[in-house]
Formats: sequence, structure tokens, C-alpha cells
Amino acid sequence: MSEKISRRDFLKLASVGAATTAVLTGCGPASRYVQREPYTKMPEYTYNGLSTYYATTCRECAAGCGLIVRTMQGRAIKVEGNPNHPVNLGKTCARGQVTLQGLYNPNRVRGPLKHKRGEALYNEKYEDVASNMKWEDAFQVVADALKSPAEVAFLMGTTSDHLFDFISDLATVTGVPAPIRFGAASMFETRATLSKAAEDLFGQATMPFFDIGNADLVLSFGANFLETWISPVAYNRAYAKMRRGNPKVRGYFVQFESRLSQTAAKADEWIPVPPGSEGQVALAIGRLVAEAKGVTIPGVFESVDVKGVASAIGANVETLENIAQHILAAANPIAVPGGAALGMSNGLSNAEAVLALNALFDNYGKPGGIFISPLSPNEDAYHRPASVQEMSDFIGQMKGGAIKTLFIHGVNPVFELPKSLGFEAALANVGTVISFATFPDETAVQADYVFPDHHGLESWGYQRATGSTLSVLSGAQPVVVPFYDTRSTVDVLIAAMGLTGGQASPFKDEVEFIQSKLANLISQADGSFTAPEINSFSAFFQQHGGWWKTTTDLASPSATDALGTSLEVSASEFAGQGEFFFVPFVSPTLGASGANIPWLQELGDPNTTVMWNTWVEINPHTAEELGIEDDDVVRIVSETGAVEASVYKYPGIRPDTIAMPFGQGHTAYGIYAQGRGVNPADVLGAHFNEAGDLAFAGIKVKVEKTGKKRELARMEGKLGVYGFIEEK
Amino acid sequence: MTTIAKPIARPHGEEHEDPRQYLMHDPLPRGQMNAMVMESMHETSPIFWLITAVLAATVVFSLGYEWYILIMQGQGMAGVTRPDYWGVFLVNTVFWIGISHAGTFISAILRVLKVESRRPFTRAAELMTTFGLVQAGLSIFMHLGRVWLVYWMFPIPNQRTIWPDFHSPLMWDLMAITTYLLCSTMYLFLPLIPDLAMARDRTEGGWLKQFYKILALGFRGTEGEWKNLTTAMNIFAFAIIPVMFSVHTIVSWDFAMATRPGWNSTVFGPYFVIGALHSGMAAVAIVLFLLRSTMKHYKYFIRPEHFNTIGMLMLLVSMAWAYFYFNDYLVPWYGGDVWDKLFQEYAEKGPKAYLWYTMLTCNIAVPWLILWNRKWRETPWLLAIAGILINVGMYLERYIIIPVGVTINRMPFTWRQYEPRIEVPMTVGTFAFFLLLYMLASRLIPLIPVWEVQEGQEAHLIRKIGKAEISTLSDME
Amino acid sequence: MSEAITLLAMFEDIEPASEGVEKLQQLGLNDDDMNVISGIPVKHTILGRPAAITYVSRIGMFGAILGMFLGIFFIYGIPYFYPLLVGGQAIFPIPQGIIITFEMTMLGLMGFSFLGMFIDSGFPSYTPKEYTPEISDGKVALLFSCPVSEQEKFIDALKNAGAVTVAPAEARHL
Amino acid sequence: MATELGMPAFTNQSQEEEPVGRWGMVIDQDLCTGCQACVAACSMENNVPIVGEDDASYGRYMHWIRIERLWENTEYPEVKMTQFQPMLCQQCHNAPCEPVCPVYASVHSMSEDLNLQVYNRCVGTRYCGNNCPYQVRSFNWLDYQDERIHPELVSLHNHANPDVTVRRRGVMEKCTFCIQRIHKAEDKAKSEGREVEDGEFTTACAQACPANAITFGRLDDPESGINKLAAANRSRAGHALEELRTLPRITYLAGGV
Amino acid sequence: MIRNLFEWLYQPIGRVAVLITALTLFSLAAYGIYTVQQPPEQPIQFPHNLHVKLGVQCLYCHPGALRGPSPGLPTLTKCWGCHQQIAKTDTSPKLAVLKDFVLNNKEIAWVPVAQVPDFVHFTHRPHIAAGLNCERCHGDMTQVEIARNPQVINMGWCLKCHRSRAANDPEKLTKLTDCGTCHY
Repeated sequence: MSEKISRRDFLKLASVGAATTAVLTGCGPASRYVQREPYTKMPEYTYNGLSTYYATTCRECAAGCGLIVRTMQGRAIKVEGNPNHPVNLGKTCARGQVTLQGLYNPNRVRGPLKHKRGEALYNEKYEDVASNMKWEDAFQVVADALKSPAEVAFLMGTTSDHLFDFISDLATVTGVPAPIRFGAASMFETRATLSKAAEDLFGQATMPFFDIGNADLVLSFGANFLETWISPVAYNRAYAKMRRGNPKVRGYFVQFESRLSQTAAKADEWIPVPPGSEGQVALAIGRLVAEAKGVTIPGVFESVDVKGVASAIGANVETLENIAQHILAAANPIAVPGGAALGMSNGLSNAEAVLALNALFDNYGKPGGIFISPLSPNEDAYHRPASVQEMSDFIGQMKGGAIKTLFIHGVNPVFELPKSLGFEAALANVGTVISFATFPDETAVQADYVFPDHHGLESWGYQRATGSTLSVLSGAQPVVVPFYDTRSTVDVLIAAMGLTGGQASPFKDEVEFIQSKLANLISQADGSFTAPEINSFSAFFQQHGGWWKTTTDLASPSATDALGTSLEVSASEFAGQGEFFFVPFVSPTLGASGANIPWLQELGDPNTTVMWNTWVEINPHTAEELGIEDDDVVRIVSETGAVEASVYKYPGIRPDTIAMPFGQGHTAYGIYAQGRGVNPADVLGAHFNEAGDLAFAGIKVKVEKTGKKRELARMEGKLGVYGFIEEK
Repeated sequence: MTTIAKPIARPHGEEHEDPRQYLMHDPLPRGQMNAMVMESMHETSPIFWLITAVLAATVVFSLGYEWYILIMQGQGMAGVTRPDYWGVFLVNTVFWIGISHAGTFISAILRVLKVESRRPFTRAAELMTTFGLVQAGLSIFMHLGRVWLVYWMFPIPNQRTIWPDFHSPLMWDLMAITTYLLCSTMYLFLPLIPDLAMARDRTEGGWLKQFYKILALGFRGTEGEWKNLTTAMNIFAFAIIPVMFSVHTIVSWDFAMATRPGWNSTVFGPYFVIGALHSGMAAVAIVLFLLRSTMKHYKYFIRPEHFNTIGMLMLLVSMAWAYFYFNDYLVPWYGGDVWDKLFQEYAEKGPKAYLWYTMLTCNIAVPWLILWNRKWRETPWLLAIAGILINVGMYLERYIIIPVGVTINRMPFTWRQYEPRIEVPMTVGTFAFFLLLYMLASRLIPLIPVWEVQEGQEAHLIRKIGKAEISTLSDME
Repeated sequence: MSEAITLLAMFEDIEPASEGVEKLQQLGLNDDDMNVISGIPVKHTILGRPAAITYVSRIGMFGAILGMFLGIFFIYGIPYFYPLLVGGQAIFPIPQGIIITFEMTMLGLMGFSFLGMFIDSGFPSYTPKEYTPEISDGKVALLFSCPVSEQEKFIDALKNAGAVTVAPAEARHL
Repeated sequence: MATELGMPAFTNQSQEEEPVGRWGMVIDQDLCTGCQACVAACSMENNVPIVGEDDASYGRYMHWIRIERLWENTEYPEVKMTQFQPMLCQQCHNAPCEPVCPVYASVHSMSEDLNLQVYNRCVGTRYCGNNCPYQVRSFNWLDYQDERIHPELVSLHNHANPDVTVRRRGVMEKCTFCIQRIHKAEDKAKSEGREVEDGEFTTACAQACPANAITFGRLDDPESGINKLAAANRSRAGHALEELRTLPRITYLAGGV
Repeated sequence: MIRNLFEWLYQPIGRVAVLITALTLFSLAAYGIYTVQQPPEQPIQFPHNLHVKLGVQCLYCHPGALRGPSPGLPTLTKCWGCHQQIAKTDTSPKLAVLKDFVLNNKEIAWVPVAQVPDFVHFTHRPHIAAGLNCERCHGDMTQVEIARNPQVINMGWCLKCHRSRAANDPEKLTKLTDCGTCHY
């Protein structure tokens, strides 16, 4: 496509864009990429020594924050938040900041590959293996697979983006089964449980939205919304608003969790409750509040025995009563369920109990209360990611050999799924595994073909943002030319469909498909902008980093009988016969898939300040009883497996509980990830809650000494933080 | 000489039977004495050269190679880290500067005070000063992160039109150490000239002859030459004392000026000076013991009376050191600033507490137990052992102040322990280099200032000469 | 006087040497025409000779002043020409000035005394000189020059005074 | 232990007779959630290298800004963590790090009233790091950014910020308040013939902070955001280690109250 | 014999040796200085003097100087923009080089002449804005063919000009002599 024309309409568009926002730039659809020009041949719109800024969307997690990437001479050099983007309002989390180190990561799949399953994608010196086939042949491979639509399956990441839409359409057109979305993030967020609970109470299977920002009292039952939960940046902002948004009232914050998580560290009160008891606690509090209010005890709270609960969590009743008093004093309190509380055999009832507590607070659809998250502009209904139950069913199909070809994109199930589910074994029964992985992750290693997709910063697309009060469709555009010989998966599929001989794709390329999805928005009045025709609209779409409604359309849930129905919160069952509850949690810094980013590895975990490795949190008293010292390597034995990691004597955890971060323990995935730490998913058993989510916190483990010692890299100086007198 | 036979009225003769045990009262013919010194210089056993070779190898490896690694790889090769930005290299610097204080102390202060027993070992001590300072300078350079840019610290005109910052204690340090090194070297050379002339006269041909001839500068010993020499020596003797004190005071200011708990102390100046003398005197004792037991004829020149002098000085200095340390300890302890308290607690109860206790034992208990008895003081090997222990103690003292103490700052979050890495071989290297220099020097220059000894002996003999009535020593000099 | 000859008289000890000096003086030899060479410093009063003049201390003083000005320039001059601010410090500080000035003064003093010793005694000089190695072995030499015509008289006088040898001094390389 | 030490003392600031700085920062510890976004942003903006596990565990991490936390009480169940405290160069007016540098490598910027660290002038005496009460100076112990030693950095260095010098071994470095951004903004303002306005630009850490705990702006403009913020929270406002009278330019707002 | 030490000096061979050594050292030094003073080898021997005499403004080929840190070096399109319309382009043998570049669509890898080290953050814009003309630092291009540095670019040279230009304005002087103005 001719450069000149493209530049001209770029300049035209840019001038318009410049009128609205000075720094944002968007390429017209005609010129696909910013050419990564050498110093001597600069495109006229990149000035020598001056930066060009491109708006795009962060692909590090499913939240869909808007980014502005500063580029210079064709290189992306800094990520900044998009100030106008409703999700993050110009802010970013650590993972968003270092997404560049994914883009320029030393270990990426450099081009289409055919390789033997299990063979590493880089040598022992971590030099990537070169591409060994042409894209044309790659298209043919995909095409052959698509010739028998019934026997293929698509496995995708948590994010609901244009690729998901494309493949869904593909499913309707060619009859391939609907794509399955999954990710460790959604697994630990227990999204299925949340939407199931919403369905039970509001009659609407959707993602509830917790308006923490406008609340003045937050009871969080295991929801670690300041870490990696649904939309960290949005919830961090909401937290700030809750604390200091109202100059007169400082919001109060209580966390019920078995360990002092980063979120709990910011709470005014941390109530260390044993895993699985959150539901009863919620009910008990509800009963106390109702009593204090002097209203008739609603049916939900009748059956609960407050004293029993109090003793069960090792707190005295006064503690709960104080909280009840806080609730009475609060104008608009809110209770948030999440995290380990839901990843239990009784997770669903826990969630429902907490939602019922909100019903008692009577905050449904009120500011500082619970809403139903708005759908994205071009979204027909809420498609939640698959629960682990569904994944295990899917694995069943794979085992059964029903799937001849498996397409995997944006997810690393070999690493993320519990070993006990046997995904890796099931792959053996799949004829062809085609991975679109950008990075040489474990799943790509198990694939027959790797047809690498671009990194998020090199690719077009849009993404449905969660965690915003507005209905947001976040737009992405390439900020640099692809660094390696990668292809956008949509383009690959389009090309392949052309070769199947069957139904060819109606679209010329990815951009055209995206435009088709935007078509119905161009003249919507309540949007952030309108345009006469699609080309300029999609140019604006890139310049603004997306399109969103200007007015909030948070639906208020209709939960008339939330309080009426009696709710039986059974005690949660724990698999395995260890003496310790085992609470895995997503590493706040690494996230589920950040282990290959050097700077994420070097960031200290907020609570333990540990870098570069996996640690086991054990209460100092427990450690003393077991005769374990800091940095001792212990073996965590569950019914299904065992892992070995160094001990961090962590004061902020129940003596009967041990915790471990998820995110490390890769066996591939590049120089910075491989062979570092362990993966707690290896000890998780295949146990599910009523909603089909993995009961990841629902196991008990044994702790065995190994006699080995491996020093944890901690930012803190132990001498100062824990004192030097005890030092040997 | 005729006059030697004369019986001598000794001021302090009563308590000792045989006056001949005092070097000053046991003169030999001057020619013989010169011969003894020359012989001790030039008669070398193969073992000597063996040791020299070993030392040289150590220097090449531990200083040369390891330093090359350090420069190429960066300071990370050493054990320094946050907050222990300073490590063993600076410990060595302080230690060696401390050692170097003995020479000046003995040869300048004792010269000014006219302590007669100083005469035979002034030069041995001055050599320690110069060679010790060489090690100190090297250690500072090892410590620098970019040593190849060290000339930026010299006040020289440059195109950058930017000069060193004399606000910085390190600049004071640079000035002071440079001054001290230059002056002590000159001060070493001045009294050496007549002995070099003597060596020149007693050497026949060969490069040594040339060597001595050049260094002796054509000294003959005319009245004018002597006058100039003695005048210069007197100026030095008086002027170098304040310089010596200033040097170690300024070294202590490197630490005392810092806004760190435990360092920011007013007593550091004198405390460091006395500490320097402590280790210095001890080192002199060791060196004298070595010289006496290895060098030929030195049993004549270095006698128990000298060890007695050194021993008394050591005891005195040790007591003074204890006094200053108590000062430095008591004030923060009583003052009760939380950070200062933690600084002390860390030294006493922290993981490195054993160093603290060893330090106190070596620096106070050892000298006080050994040196109170004259008989023991006059036992060279005992004194040497005491000296070694004291030096261990003083090294630990510096170690506790710098790498151990620097762990404690006002940001408890950063407190970490320091473990030396490449510092260990390089420290060994500096010690080897010091010994090497000393051994080589002992082959080239007379370690005994013969003419001073002879002068002293003359002084003790002469009663009535020519026109002048001599009643006291001071008239003689 | 006609042409002079330089003689070197060797004495076993200082006392005869001083007598020798006295003899020469009695014979009317000028103090400037004689010099005593000894292995150890001998005070002039012992020999009954006028004190030797030395400029070392004056040169040293000059050096001290020079060093002081250099120090003052370092601490006050440089910041004047190239002012740079560092936290909480005056551009022209007094206490630091004292330190630097002190060190430079001392360096100047000693450095110049050292040089002064060289300059004043004409070191280094490797030209042939009247000298004999025995001097460093304890002998005391009396070097003087007298008219050739009267040399016998002087020699006898010194012999009486206890000179071991009195011989024409030949200048030799040391 | 940690309790008796406590965090740096917070006292009401008494700021008469003290020179007003030019650039300042307000950090609200009540809002800081310890999420490390500022650290990542700072490192990306300023080419701060990673040092790897071994050196990091020995305390050689190069972070220009670190999130500190201590324990008020380590006894279960009354466990209490102190508020997260982002610790970065306080840009003191009377900076203890400056006068001790023998070569003017750590020098005060008279025009911006910041502490400068001139990398190319540094000879590595490390006195400044020693003398910094906040221990926020990091030293390049090894060649962490040398591509010959770390070939994997060749591709990673594509995102190196050309406005910031890449440091080599033996050089001290520290937070600069993103002086390259200050200069960009001033240059822009100058080209438009005006003064830099408050909030016209901000530092990388403040820009990233999701909870808006970090605010950066003009200190000499009484109407600026930071001054307003500090005034509004006078009761919580204080400086780290104020007793040292280093006159830091960063005001901390105590959290948890 | 002090002479003995330097005996060899009095032999003719010794003197010759000394002479040779001295000459070598001197010529080495001279060569070193000469090389750093020479303009680097450029892909095209671009005659600045000619173009300037033809009235081409500096900023035409180095436009970045007006708005940013680096002035930039002209790209092929820029050269060709004029030269394709100039008859001389086809005839002149010197311009064959340029044609060759164009026809093979190679980039011209100009070698920057006036460079500062990476720890110096120099921006052209304020200097132009301050009314400095290019030859103030880059020399009179009507005189030279290949661009060369009229002087050694070092800190003293920068500061000299900064001081002189801000002599009467203390605030400006502070700003212009501040370390942080160039080094960060």
C-alpha cells in the first residue's frame, strides 16, 4: 500500500486529532504500521529526536487499560496511561509499565515454526530457535485443520477482544465449536462463582460491579482488589476515592482473609479468618447488624450462630460487634466477596452470603453499592471465561480424542492449569496442536506448530474493558512495526479460510474486520466521538485509544428476595490430610503471566519484599514449632503433588495456614522465567465449588523439612525489619 | 678512641650494675660499627630471597591481578553493598595510616623530647611510615569505583573549568595524606644522607656504589653541610608532628563529618590519633623484634632497653586509647539517641559481636596484663606477640567502625550485613607489599642511623673538650 | 699572598682537631680558609669556630608563606572563579579553609626546608672533592689552604697538635 | 523492634525562614497501596537496570524509588504493618550527600533547586551514598547494562530512554525528579514564552501511581496542587527524618489516620 | 663515576637511538592530533561551500535544529528533490555517487561530525532561539567542503560561551552554568 497516500490522510487525521488531544496520534488504516525507519530515512511525521505518541490498549491483563506509548525513531520507549481512558484515567499498574519488556523480550518466537513437541524453543544459551517455515505454508497448515471444522477447538485467553469476536463469528459461519476463554487470572478471580452468585440473587449471570469508590465502609471478604483482581488500576483508584475522595469522611476498610495480603495491609482492620469461613462471618455480621438495627432478623441470617462463628475464626464476639457498629455508623457500606473466599468448596454460598449482606445494607444500585457491570458497546451479552470445571470437561474431550486440532492463543494452560487436571497428558491425544504464542511458553513447547502472534503493542484490535462504570471498547493499534516475523492471528485465519476452498472470509484483513465491528458505533450520539465515515471513525478510535459511552449505564440489580431465602453456608471441605490450610494467591507484582519480564521479577513483593523467586509464607510461631528458619527449603505435600520452596517467616498469616504466590515455576518461557521458583498449581487438586470454579484454597497440605537452604532475595534488610538481636 | 676508656659518671647508674647493657654506654670503634651495619645489609641468606620471591608473587597476584579484576568488573567484586557502601579497603587505609604514625611519633616527638633510647630505631620506624602510607594510598585507590579518573581529585587546571570540591572531607584527606607522605619521605631521607655517604665510602664500585653516590648527593660532612642538615631536621621534627596529628584527625573526620549514627562524634579526632599510635607502637615492637632476630649484628644495636621503652609507650598509649574509647562509648550510651544506641547494640549484640569483644580484649586486656612488668617488657618475643595482638585489635576496631557500623543507618529497611569478598586477597596483598618493600629496603639502606648512634655515644662520653665545658647532653646537640 | 695550596690534616678525635684549629688561627689563618669535616655533627663552639651560616630556615619560611597562599587560593580562589553550590555549605567556608591552608602551609614549609638544605649546601654535586673515607669511620679532617711558601710551618703546627697525617688534599671522586 | 524504630518521625513542619524549593512532591501514605507501579515506571523512564537475583538479595538493587514497610506489631493476631512508604531521593535543600563529594559529582542545581548526580563526573568514592540519611542512592556495582556482559539486553535496550544517560559501572545514581521531563517542559514553555505551569508535566512515578498517592508540582507557587494538598492535610503532613533539617522537598502525609 | 651511568649516551649509537625515539614519539603525537582533527570519511563528498553559496539555508537540510534536539541529516528524498531537476546531475561525475544511491534506493549513511558524548544532553532549539547562527559553532561552511569541527568541542568551550552570553544576568548565568542543564 502506497506510503505517500497513507501519510497524507494521516496528516489530515492527525491535525483533527491534534485539535482534540495534542499528543495522540493514529495511523489511518491504509498504512498498516509505523515504519521502523533507520536514522537516515525518517518518516516525515517522526521528527528527529522528538517523540511520537500512540494510544493503544494494555494487553497484560483483561482489564483493558488505555495506554499512550511514547515512541522515538520507531522504537517504543515508554508506556504512559491514557488520561482520557475511563478505565484507568491515565494511570497504569506495574505490569502495564513494563509491557515494553515483553515487546523487546530477549525470548520471543521469531517466526512460524514447526517443531517436535516438548523441544525447547530456545537453546541453553537462551537463543531463540529461528523460524523454519514460511507463513504461506503456515496458512496452509491452518487451512487443512479448518477443513474439518467439527474437530478443531479454540482455546483463548481471558480477554474478550476482537479475536474472540472473530472466532465466534467463525464458529457461526463455518461451524467450528465456539472458542473457550480461560486464564489463571480468571481462575483465581473465580469469575464463574461471582456471576453464578449474581445469577442466583439478581437472576442475571453477569459480573457485579462493586462501587468501592463511593462507599465509606468496605468489608472485603478475601477480595484482593488492590492486587490483581478484575481491574487493579480501577479498583486502586476507587480505593483512593474511598479513603480521601470525601474530605470530611475517611472511608473505613475491614478485610477478612486468612493472610495479610497487600489489600489487607491497607485495611484498618484485618480479621484473620480461616479459609472458607467468610460466608459464616458475613452471615454473623448480618445478624449482628440486624439485631443492632432492631429489625426482624432476615431469613438469611436466622440460622447463623454468632458465638460459634466467632470462636471458629478465633476472634471474640466484640470484634464482630464493633464491625457491626461501624456498619451502623456508615452511610453507604459495601461488602465485597472474592479471592480465596470463593475458591472453596462452599465458595458460591460464601459469595451469596456476602451479597446478601449487601442486600441488608440495601445498597443495590445505590452509589457505593453493587451494580451490574455494563456491557461493552458492541457486546451482545456477558461471556464469562470458562470455569476450571468446564476446562476439565474440555480436557475430557481432548482425552477422548474428539479434538483433532487445537488452536491455543493468549493462554498457557500447561502452566496455569493444575497438574492434576492432566492437560499436558491430554494434549497427547490431540492430533495437531497449533499455538499462536508470542512467547516461548510451556504450551508452545508442547505444540506442533507455533504461528506467533504480534505482541500487544504491535497489533491492531479492540478489547472489552471491565471495571469501569462506563461501557468501554478499548482500542489498540500498533505503535511499532513488528519486531520479528510475526503475524496477527486474525490475518492468519483469514488467509487460511481463503485456502480451505470452503467459505472464504468476507474481510480483507484484520483492520477491515475491526472496522466492521465498529461500524454500528460511528454515529452513536452518546459516545465519546462520532465520525462521518468508518475510516475517520477508526482513525479517531486509534487516536483516542477506544470508544466509550459518555454517560454511565450501570444497571442496578433487582434482588427482591435476597434476604428472604434462607441460605445454608456449609462448612467448606478440604481435600488432603495435611495440617495446614494452603492458600495460593496470584503474585501482586508478577500477575499470572509476568514471569518473563525482568523488571517484574526485580520488583519486590509489597508484603514480603521478595524478588525473583517463590516463597512460602509461614507464621513465625508455626515455624518455631516445626523448627524451620527463614530461607529453609520446605516441601509442601498435598494429595496430588509436592513442591519445594524457601520459607518466609511471615507474621501476617494464620498459624494454621500457609500461603504461596502463583506466577513463578516456569519450565520454559524465557531466560528470566525458566527454572525460577515453583508453581503452586502443581499441588492443587481437581476440586470445584458449586459454580464450577476451582476450589484452589480448599486443600490441606503437609509441610516437610528438606534440610536444604536457599536464600530468598528480599529487598528489606532483615536486620532492621525483624531485628538483629535474634540473629544467630 | 682514647676517651672511651674513661669511666663515666652515670646519672641513672645506681639501679643497674652493668652500664654496658645500654647501647649509649657500650660504644664500639666507629669503623667497626659501620662495618657491622654494612655487613648486616649485604650478607643475605637464600631464605631471605626465597621469602622475597614468595612475597613478590603474592603482590603480583593479590594486588596486580585481583585489582585488574576489580577495575574491569567493578566494585561489585568486593563485598560492598547498600548500606555498606564502604568496606575493608577503607579499613585498610585507616589501618595503614595508623601504622605509619609510629615512625613520625618516635623519630619526631622523641627527637624533640631528646629521648636518647630512640636513636637506634628511628629509621626503622620512619621506613614504616613511608611504606605504610604507600599501602594506605593504594587502598584508597582500590576503594574508588572509577580509579582511572582519580586525577579529577587533584587541583590541576583543566579544560572542564571544574575543580575538586574542598568542602569534601575526602579532599582534606587527600591533601593531608599527600602532605604527610611527601614530608615523611623527605624526613626519612634527611638523616639518611650521612649514612648513605658512609655506605658510599665503604662500597667499592658496582651499581651499588653508583646508587649510594647518587643518593648521598656528594655529602662530605663539612660544618656547613652539617649545619644545614641539622637545621632542616629540626624544622621537620617540629613541623611534622602537627601534620601527623592532622592526618589521622582528618581521616577520622571522613567518618565524623557524616550524618550517620555512631560516626558523628566530636571525640573521633583524638580517638583515631591515639588509636593510630596504639597500632603504630605495636607495629614498631614487631618490626624491632624481627630486625633483631633476623638481621646480623642487630643484637648490638637493638637491646632490651629499647623494647622497654617501646613497651612503656605501648602501655601508656593503650591506657589513653581505653580512655578515649570509653569517652566515645559513654556519651551516646548515656545520651540515648535511638540510632546511636542501636549502633552500639549492633556492635555488642549483633551478629558480629564477637569482633567487638575480641577488640576490647586485644586492645586493653592484653597490653595491661603483659606490659606492666619490666622483665616482660624486655622480652622481645613477648612484646612482639603483644604487638601482633594489639594490631589485630586495632584492625577489628576499624572494621567495627566501618563495615559493621555502617550497617546501622536511619533507614532500618535497608540494614544488611557486609561480607568481604575480593577484599581478602587484596588485603593480604597490601601486607605482602609492605613486607616486600621493607625487606628490599633493608638490603639497600642502613636501617640503623649509625651516625646518630655514634653522636649519642659521643655525647655520653665527653665531659671536657677543648674550649667548651659540657655539662649536659643538650649543650652537645 | 702567592698561590695557595690546600692541605688535609687528619685527626683521631675531636679534641686534637680543635687544637689544630686553634693553631691555625694563631698562625693567622683566616677562619674562611679552613673547614672541619667530621662523621658526626660537631658544634662550632667545640671547635672554637664561628657558627656556620644557614639559610634553610629562611627558605622554609618563604615556602610556608607560599604554601599558605596556595591553600587560600584552593579554598577561596577556585570557588570564586567557578562557583558551585553544595547543600548547606557556604561557597567560601572558613573552617575548611583553615584545614586546607594548614596542610598547604606545612607542605610548603617542609618542602622548601628540604630544598633549602639542597640549595644551601650545593647538593647534589658529584664533582671531585677533597675528602677521605676515613672521616665516616670516625676520623676528623681539618681542611685548610695556605700559601705554598709557608706550608711547612702549618704542617709542623698541626703535627704538634696531634694530627695523624697532613698531606696536600687531592680532589677525588667521592 | 520495628515498633521501637518506627518509621521516620513525622512532625508538623515549621517552614519559616526556609527557602522555598522549586519542585516538590507530596506522597499520601494513606493512598499508597504498595503496588510498585511507581518503581516500574521510574525504572522504565530512567533506564534503571536490573541486577539479577544474587545481587538483589545482597542489597544491590538499583531502584531509584522503593516501597518501604516495617512492622508495628509482629505478634499474631494483633499484627500490624506500617503504612507503605515510597522512599526516593528527597531532593533536600541542605543535602548531606552534596558537600562530601570531592569532585562536585553530587552537586546542587541552583536553577532547579534539586540534587544533581553528574554521572560522568562521578569517580565512585560512594561517600554520598554513605552520607544519605534516606539511603536512596544506588551505586553501579557492576556493569549491569553492558551488552557484552549481558547479551540478552541487546533487544531489551530498544526501549532505553534516549533522554537519560545509561550508566556504567562505578557510578552513583539516584532519583532526579525526572529532570529530563522538567527540561522538556521548560524548553516548551520557553519556546512559547511563558513559565512552566503547575501540573503541566509530572514525574514518571506520579504519572503511573494508580491511587494518586504521589503528586508532583511547583513548590514556589502557593496555588499549586502540592501546596494546596499539603495545606489541606496539615495535620498529617511531615518530612522524613525532619530532625536532620535537610529540608526535604517531599512531604509525606501520614496514613491510617 | 656518575658519568658511567650515562656512558652509553656519549656513544654515537646511543645518541642516534635517543634521536629516533624522540622522533617516533613526536610523530606519533602529531599523527594522533592530526587524525582527530580530520573530518571523517563521508559516503558522499558533499560540498557545503557550493550549496551555501547557492543560497541553500542550513535549516533546509537540517530542519530538526529549529524544533528539537538534533538537526537531522538530509535523506535521499531531500537531495533528490532538487537534484532530479538539475541537468548537471546527469553530467557531473561527482553526482554519479548520488544517482547511484537513488537508483539502488540505498540510504545515505552520513557520518555525524559535530558530536557530543551520550552523557551530554544538547538541544539545538534553544541555541537557535537564542539567536546563535550555525557558523557560531559549526564554522563558516562557505570555506569548507566536507563539514568539520572548527574547534574541539569540550565542556570548557561550552561554558566559555555560556558565561559570556549570560554575563549580565545572574539568573541566566545560574541556569546556563548549572550542571543539570546538560548532564542527567
